[in-house]
Amino acid sequence: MTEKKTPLLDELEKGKWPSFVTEMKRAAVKSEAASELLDVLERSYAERRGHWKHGGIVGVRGYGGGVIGRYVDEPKTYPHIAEFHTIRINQPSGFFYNTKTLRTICDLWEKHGSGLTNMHGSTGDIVLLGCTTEHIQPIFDDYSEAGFDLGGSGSCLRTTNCCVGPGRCEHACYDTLEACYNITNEFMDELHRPMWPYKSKIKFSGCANDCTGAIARADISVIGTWRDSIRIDQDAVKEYAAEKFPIQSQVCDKCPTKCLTYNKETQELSVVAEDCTRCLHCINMMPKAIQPGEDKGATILIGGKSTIVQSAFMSSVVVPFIKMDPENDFAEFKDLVGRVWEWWDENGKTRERIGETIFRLGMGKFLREAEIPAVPQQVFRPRANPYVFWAQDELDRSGTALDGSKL
Amino acid sequence: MTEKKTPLLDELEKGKWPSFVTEMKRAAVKSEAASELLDVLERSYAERRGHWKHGGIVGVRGYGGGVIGRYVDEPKTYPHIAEFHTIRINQPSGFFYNTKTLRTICDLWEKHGSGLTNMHGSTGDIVLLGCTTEHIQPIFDDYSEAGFDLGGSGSCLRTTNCCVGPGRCEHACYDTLEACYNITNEFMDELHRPMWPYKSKIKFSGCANDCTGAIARADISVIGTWRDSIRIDQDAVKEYAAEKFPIQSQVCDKCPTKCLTYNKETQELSVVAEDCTRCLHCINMMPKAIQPGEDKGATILIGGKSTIVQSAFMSSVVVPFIKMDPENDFAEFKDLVGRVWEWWDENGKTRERIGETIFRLGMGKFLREAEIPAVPQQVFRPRANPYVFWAQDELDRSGTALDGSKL
Amino acid sequence: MAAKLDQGPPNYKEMLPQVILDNYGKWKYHEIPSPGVLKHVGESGVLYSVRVASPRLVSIDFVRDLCKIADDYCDGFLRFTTRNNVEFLVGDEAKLQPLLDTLAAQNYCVGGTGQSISNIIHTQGWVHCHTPATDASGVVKAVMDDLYEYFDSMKLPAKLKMGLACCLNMCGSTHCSDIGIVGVHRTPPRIDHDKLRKGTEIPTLVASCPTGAIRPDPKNKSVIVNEAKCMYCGNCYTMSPAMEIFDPKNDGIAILIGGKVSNARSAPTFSRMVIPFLPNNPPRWPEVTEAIRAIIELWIANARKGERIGEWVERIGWERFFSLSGLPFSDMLIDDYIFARETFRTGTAFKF
Amino acid sequence: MAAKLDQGPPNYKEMLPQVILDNYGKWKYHEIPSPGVLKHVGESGVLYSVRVASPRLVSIDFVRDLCKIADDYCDGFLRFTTRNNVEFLVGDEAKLQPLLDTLAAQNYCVGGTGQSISNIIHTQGWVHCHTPATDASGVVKAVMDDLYEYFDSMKLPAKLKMGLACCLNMCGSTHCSDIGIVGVHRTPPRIDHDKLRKGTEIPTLVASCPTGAIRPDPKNKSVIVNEAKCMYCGNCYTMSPAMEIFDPKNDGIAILIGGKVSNARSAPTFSRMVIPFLPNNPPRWPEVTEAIRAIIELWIANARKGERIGEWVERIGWERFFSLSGLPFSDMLIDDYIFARETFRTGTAFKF
Ligand code: SRM
Ligand code: SRM
Ligand code: SRM
Ligand code: SRM
Ligand code: SF4
Ligand code: SF4
Ligand code: SF4
Ligand code: SF4
Ligand code: SF4
Ligand code: SF4
Ligand code: SF4
Ligand code: SF4
Repeated sequence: MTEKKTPLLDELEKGKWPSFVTEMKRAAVKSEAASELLDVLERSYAERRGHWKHGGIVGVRGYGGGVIGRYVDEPKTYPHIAEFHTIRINQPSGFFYNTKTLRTICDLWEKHGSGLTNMHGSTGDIVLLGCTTEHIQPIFDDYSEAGFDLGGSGSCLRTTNCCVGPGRCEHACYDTLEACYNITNEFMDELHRPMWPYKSKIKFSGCANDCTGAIARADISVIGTWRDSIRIDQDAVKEYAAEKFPIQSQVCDKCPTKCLTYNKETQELSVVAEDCTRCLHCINMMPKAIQPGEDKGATILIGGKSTIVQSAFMSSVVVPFIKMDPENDFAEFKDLVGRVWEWWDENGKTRERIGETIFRLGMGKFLREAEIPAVPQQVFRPRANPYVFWAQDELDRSGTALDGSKL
Repeated sequence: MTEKKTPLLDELEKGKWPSFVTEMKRAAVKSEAASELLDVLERSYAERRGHWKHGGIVGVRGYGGGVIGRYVDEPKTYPHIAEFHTIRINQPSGFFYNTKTLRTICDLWEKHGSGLTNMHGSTGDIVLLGCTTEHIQPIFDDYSEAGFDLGGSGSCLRTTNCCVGPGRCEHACYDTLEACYNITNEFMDELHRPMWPYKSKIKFSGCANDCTGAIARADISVIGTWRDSIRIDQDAVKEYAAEKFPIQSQVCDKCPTKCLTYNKETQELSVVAEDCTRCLHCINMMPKAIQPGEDKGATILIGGKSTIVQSAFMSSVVVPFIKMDPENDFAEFKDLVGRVWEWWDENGKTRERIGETIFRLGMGKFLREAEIPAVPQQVFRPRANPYVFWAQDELDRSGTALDGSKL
Repeated sequence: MAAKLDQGPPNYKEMLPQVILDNYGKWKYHEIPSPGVLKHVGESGVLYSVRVASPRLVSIDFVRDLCKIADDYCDGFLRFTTRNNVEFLVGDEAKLQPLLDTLAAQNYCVGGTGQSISNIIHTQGWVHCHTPATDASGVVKAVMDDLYEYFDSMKLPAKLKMGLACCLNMCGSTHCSDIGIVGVHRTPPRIDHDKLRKGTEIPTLVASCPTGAIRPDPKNKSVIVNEAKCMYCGNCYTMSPAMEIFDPKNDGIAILIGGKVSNARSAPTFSRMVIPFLPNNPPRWPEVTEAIRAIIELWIANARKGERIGEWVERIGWERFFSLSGLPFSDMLIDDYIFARETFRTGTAFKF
Repeated sequence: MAAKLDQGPPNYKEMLPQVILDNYGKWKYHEIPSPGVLKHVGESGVLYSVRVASPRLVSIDFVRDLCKIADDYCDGFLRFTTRNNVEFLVGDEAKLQPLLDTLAAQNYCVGGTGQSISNIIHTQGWVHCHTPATDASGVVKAVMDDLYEYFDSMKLPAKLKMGLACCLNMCGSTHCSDIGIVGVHRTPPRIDHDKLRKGTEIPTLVASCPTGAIRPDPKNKSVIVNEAKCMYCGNCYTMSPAMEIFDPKNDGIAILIGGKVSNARSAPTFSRMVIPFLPNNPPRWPEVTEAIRAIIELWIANARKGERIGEWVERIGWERFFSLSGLPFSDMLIDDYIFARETFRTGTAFKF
């Protein structure tokens, strides 16, 4: 491999933050493709434009997605990246790895591809960046044998994703790791064989801190919560007080519902549980003293996505509380999303995310048809207009002459 | 006149609140039409439906509106209200009257109509309720001679309306009565000769209490405000304190920006003027001690309307501050609304209020084309999407090959 | 003498009593000495305004009665309010008590100031409009009779502003009231094809439907309504008399709460639907008066001093309002119209 | 051996170190002993996690280096975060300091915890996507180099989460970040009619345009773009390679601020545009790094403890943010898209 001239990119090897350019150069030592990628990128930096073409259809036998086709726009100049496809490998829950597994990933990728990867893609996949068309099937075969499977692409369930949850976090209200694993396995067909109007994502966050950004980045956002009261350890409160932690100003004053009161005399906290909206602020501030309640589960919100086409949507509450029970194989959740996807599949237009479909057709229609009870928790506030649809067959229309005649 | 049988309506003569039924009966003594109206209304109460037909076109020479045609659906049964039109008479600013004027209104109406009236219609007019077609012109002629003019109806400027303002209110930040009078007179043609896509209303409120409901009920909402600081009379504050008025809890704690501070020791109030949003709360609570600032004027908001067709709109800020200067004949305001209406007239669809037009075409386009500077006060917050329109002729597009060829 | 075109309204200046002319724009502060009585102190004088209820739909003799009183106690001056009450303008303090005595003797209702329920802004109803789903004046009378104790006192947590509109055109101010009472239809329009053929421009009619429920039926030279899409707004009826929408068995009243227009403390807000339907039960609409009273009593019992209904509900949360009030929640209360999205709860912070 | 279809991801259980297995779901609390180091105390053990920056776009040798360290200090276990950092999982407290020493020796960047700036969620850019308006990794590198002092300390008012997306598809989390960096186009697509005729379904292409700017051109068997309606989203280019939209002279970066997704204190919110355009100036994008630093410094100087950027701006008001920051306001920052209405200021309470 020849020494590259990449003066612009070289600038990005300076500075404290780890450099992707350095990484590309490391890969370039072993891979002609990675080396040509450096050339193209240097050119992009000079020209201020990309050099990649639309993906063609490439894939793996038995799968409808998981590979993103990618071609450079000047294949003659850059023959080694004429084909430079991405393979999405479904990551383990919580991005946990043992080094054996990680090394396997590396070794196989060294054998077949550019040696460049994203750990991880922003949906969650292990992103293997750059291989030729003829390698795709062998890559899959090798990874499959090593215990891996493809992630999603196209109009399917996308690779699911979860926060570290019970693996390391005291706030977790359900087992995000197991939920993600179990539920992903349940919906293998939906993940691997695009069949819907558009993509659909699920993200699992163990609590309202939402460390996966589920509410804004997943069509189905599963966010842990509880139904009873936060639990307060008054001794621990006193310890915070002893350390001069500003309980009143930093905790109580910022409680959005002002349901948490600090008694300076007794150095005790008390909560009006029914007014607490479980925002997690006090728990974040005083994790040693305050814990979520005991009756735990999750809120299911639906519709999140980013800006294209109809604007960004946040997911909104659809089921305020559901038990996320591994014992029960997450049956309640699976049943619910089954109904939700079915409704969307029947009603959604091409390239319309479920949030957009619900907005277009009406939350009421969605809830009725997906058989989800309407509850006030689903809305910030009720409608401001009186344009209610009435089920005509439930009315006594006997007095209504349909021919316009006088009554 | 025969004694009516109106058992249902008679129920509404009971109770403390003054009874419109009693009023109808009083009118019925003198007017056959009012008497038949009682019959029809009793029937409506029994049948739970109205008996009025769509208005035909009726009017006054030289005017395009001001009269609402109204016909009963069974003219043979109710010959005296076969035609039962409404005349809208433009009320004096602030609904102030001397009894001579009021009596003239009554006398003329006794001569020509049912003797029933609304003081006032919910837009503001003196509503004369019920006359025949042949009386319309004579009614106008008589009222005109007595110094009155018609109000608006149809796709025109509707009768304007204002709060009592400087006539009786210490909060008034501009002369609402004079503004309403002067500006109405300026736009006589717009008021009397429908020419626009739909109706347009102006309401003048002297301060942010908005006692005319301008922000929700007028396309153009003129709401008094000031640019400098509220004025605090510390002696008066002390008097409130002496009377044990809860200054901290009822005033400061409810100040939305928390810019008002009460010093319990000195019994003084202080304000961070630049943080005050002039919401009027503190002034309402302590009118003896707190006053609006001295640099007074109005905020102009545009787009208010009720629910039909595209939902209710509140007016939104278009010009944060304008001087409302009678000396200057309100020139700045007139110039502004002139541009605003012109834009709407050119761009609005039939039956589209200006708020709907602005929403459909974009606030940016409206501001640019009506030559109103964009300022952050116009929005609660900036856009969440990056879909900015760029003036293409201000860009250097020399590098953009329009034929799709490589650059 | 020929009528003058465009002479405009009478000049308000001729309508102002001396005390107002003297203090015009120079008012210093006000007090409310007793319910219904406002005392405005100006730089050079004091004005008492006595607020009296009006049914709004009145006879000329009612107005003449007012004139008589105004002549006796107010030098012949009075005004109406933006809420259709009457205000007697007393420049001479000595005449205040005699005026109040006369008003009491003649059964006028004095009140509506401060933390009270004032008159209800309302509309025509069965008295004079062609599209109503309910009456206006009758419902107002029934509701105000029931709530009278809050008109002539000032014991509420805050002002309570009500509006009534007899159809979805909402000529009252129901979309922005503490309590809005709205006449609603619940069945689609009935097409009178003959009438339609005679006078209706079909494209305009089709365009008028906000939900696109009306489509042309060229064969029949008329239109077809897709009943599943219709939400009974009656806009088509406004465009064409051939689209009758009133329906005695199914018309009735919806209740919206929590709107406000003042900017005091919190931003102006729309009212929100909490009861999608109550039957028309004239002459006294008991279901409506009871429902409104229940909401008001709940507000009184739970709100903090100074909190208007909407401010109270926003503080406790609408989900809590529904559990406290016991009002049933259903998908009918969830917005599915143009601006629905901003009502969806895009967060997990709610109360159970 | 044949490949297995649908076997799913590896089981996470095989990826957990003993201390996690022992304390799974039984963590009691955590502390942050120093920037980049998390101490989680469980019912039966303590776990230290050491967070290390990653450029995300890495070579397999980078990963192998991580493995080496994890083998030495973490019994062979590590994880990545939802923000693409690496976390070394230390079950044995004795190994913590040696690990930190090694990391320091090898120039790993430890930080990103607590009140800091963590890694920027980002995307492909010129490295691997076909629609970018800017690069991803390069901008991230430039910005993080500049702000490094806030990565390895915890001195900010609150957490600061950044996202970058190289085009309007916004594959990063820019729509809901404290600071979002978005690649934007500013000129309409250029139609390659020949290419279009070959492979594009015209009705689908026409339907793909959110503003209806594209209409069929049957004569030409192609389409026409109404430039006045186009807002350069590039959605048409996603549908058809014949609609090239990149434009070196006019592509660049927009800055959005104030988004958050956590429900702590306040509801999740979208980021809002404060700078509509900054030029692409590789390799170090100085205009972008400066603009972001200025916003962050302003936030540090003005926010209360615990206030995220959006919470701070909402408290002081966006109009005040613009006056404090000196950033120019223009109609470009006013929403004119589908949900514009909720951004209009429907009240008079604002600051001058
Ligand atoms: C690789 C990745 C960015 C990254 O560098 O991490 C990515 C890359 C692409 N995204 Fe994405 N998206 C990626 C996560 C996201 C996310 C973030 C997330 O999932 O949390 C979003 C925003 C959330 C959402 O779903 O809305 C996202 C919103 C989009 C969209 C807009 C979808 C929408 O409805 O708003 C498109 C456009 C489309 O689907 O046509 C898109 C399209 C694309 C395409 C396929 C471009 C295209 O039109 O062909 C990109 C392929 C690049 C390549 O060469 O591989 N990508 N994309 C991410 C997937 C990696 C992974 O599997 O882990
Ligand atoms: C008389 C009055 C109600 C009353 O009893 O006070 C009234 C009565 C009618 N209104 Fe109104 N509106 C009246 C104030 C309002 C208001 C309140 C206001 O102006 O503050 C509104 C809500 C604010 C607004 O402008 O949005 C209002 C919103 C409507 C609408 C819906 C307009 C919209 O864009 O939302 C219609 C429908 C229409 O224009 O076709 C309407 C239509 C009507 C019509 C003309 C019905 C029709 O379609 O032909 C009614 C005639 C009744 C009659 O027989 O006289 N009326 N109308 C009010 C006018 C009296 C006056 O001149 O003083
Ligand atoms: C007479 C009238 C103006 C007029 O030109 O006719 C008026 C007069 C006064 N208003 Fe008003 N308001 C009048 C309609 C309104 C309206 C419009 C409406 O009722 O539809 C509003 C907006 C309502 C809303 O927000 O939904 C209104 C919101 C206020 C407020 C703000 C209340 C709040 O806290 O939200 C104040 C301040 C206060 O009372 O503390 C106020 C204060 C006042 C003061 C105290 C102003 C003053 O210093 O003179 C006057 C006596 C108030 C009282 O009755 O207690 N006025 N006031 C209107 C009387 C209507 C009636 O007969 O009851
Ligand atoms: C490791 C990670 C989860 C994972 O599965 O990978 C994680 C871990 C923790 N998060 Fe988180 N959060 C992680 C991404 C997020 C995200 C998503 C994101 O970054 O895109 C969010 C939502 C961001 C938002 O709102 O925009 C997030 C919002 C929070 C919050 C709420 C902050 C707030 O006040 O708004 C807390 C509470 C706190 O720190 O006080 C929190 C708290 C925590 C705690 C303290 C939970 C615990 O007790 O273990 C963990 C250490 C936090 C720290 O770094 O100071 N975590 N956390 C993610 C680390 C990303 C990184 O490398 O920097
Ligand atoms: S979302 Fe909650 S449970 Fe999950 S890692 Fe974050 S703080 Fe812990
Ligand atoms: S979780 Fe949130 S709402 Fe509940 S007590 Fe704590 S700070 Fe208050
Ligand atoms: S709007 Fe203001 S100025 Fe006008 S009457 Fe009401 S309080 Fe007075
Ligand atoms: S007017 Fe409103 S914002 Fe200003 S100081 Fe008074 S209460 Fe505060
Ligand atoms: S609300 Fe409807 S029915 Fe009532 S007056 Fe207005 S248009 Fe007529
Ligand atoms: S009532 Fe309204 S929704 Fe129904 S057909 Fe008529 S216009 Fe359309
Ligand atoms: S943001 Fe746009 S350019 Fe960047 S990876 Fe996603 S689709 Fe590609
Ligand atoms: S860039 Fe977007 S707005 Fe412009 S033509 Fe293409 S799809 Fe339409």
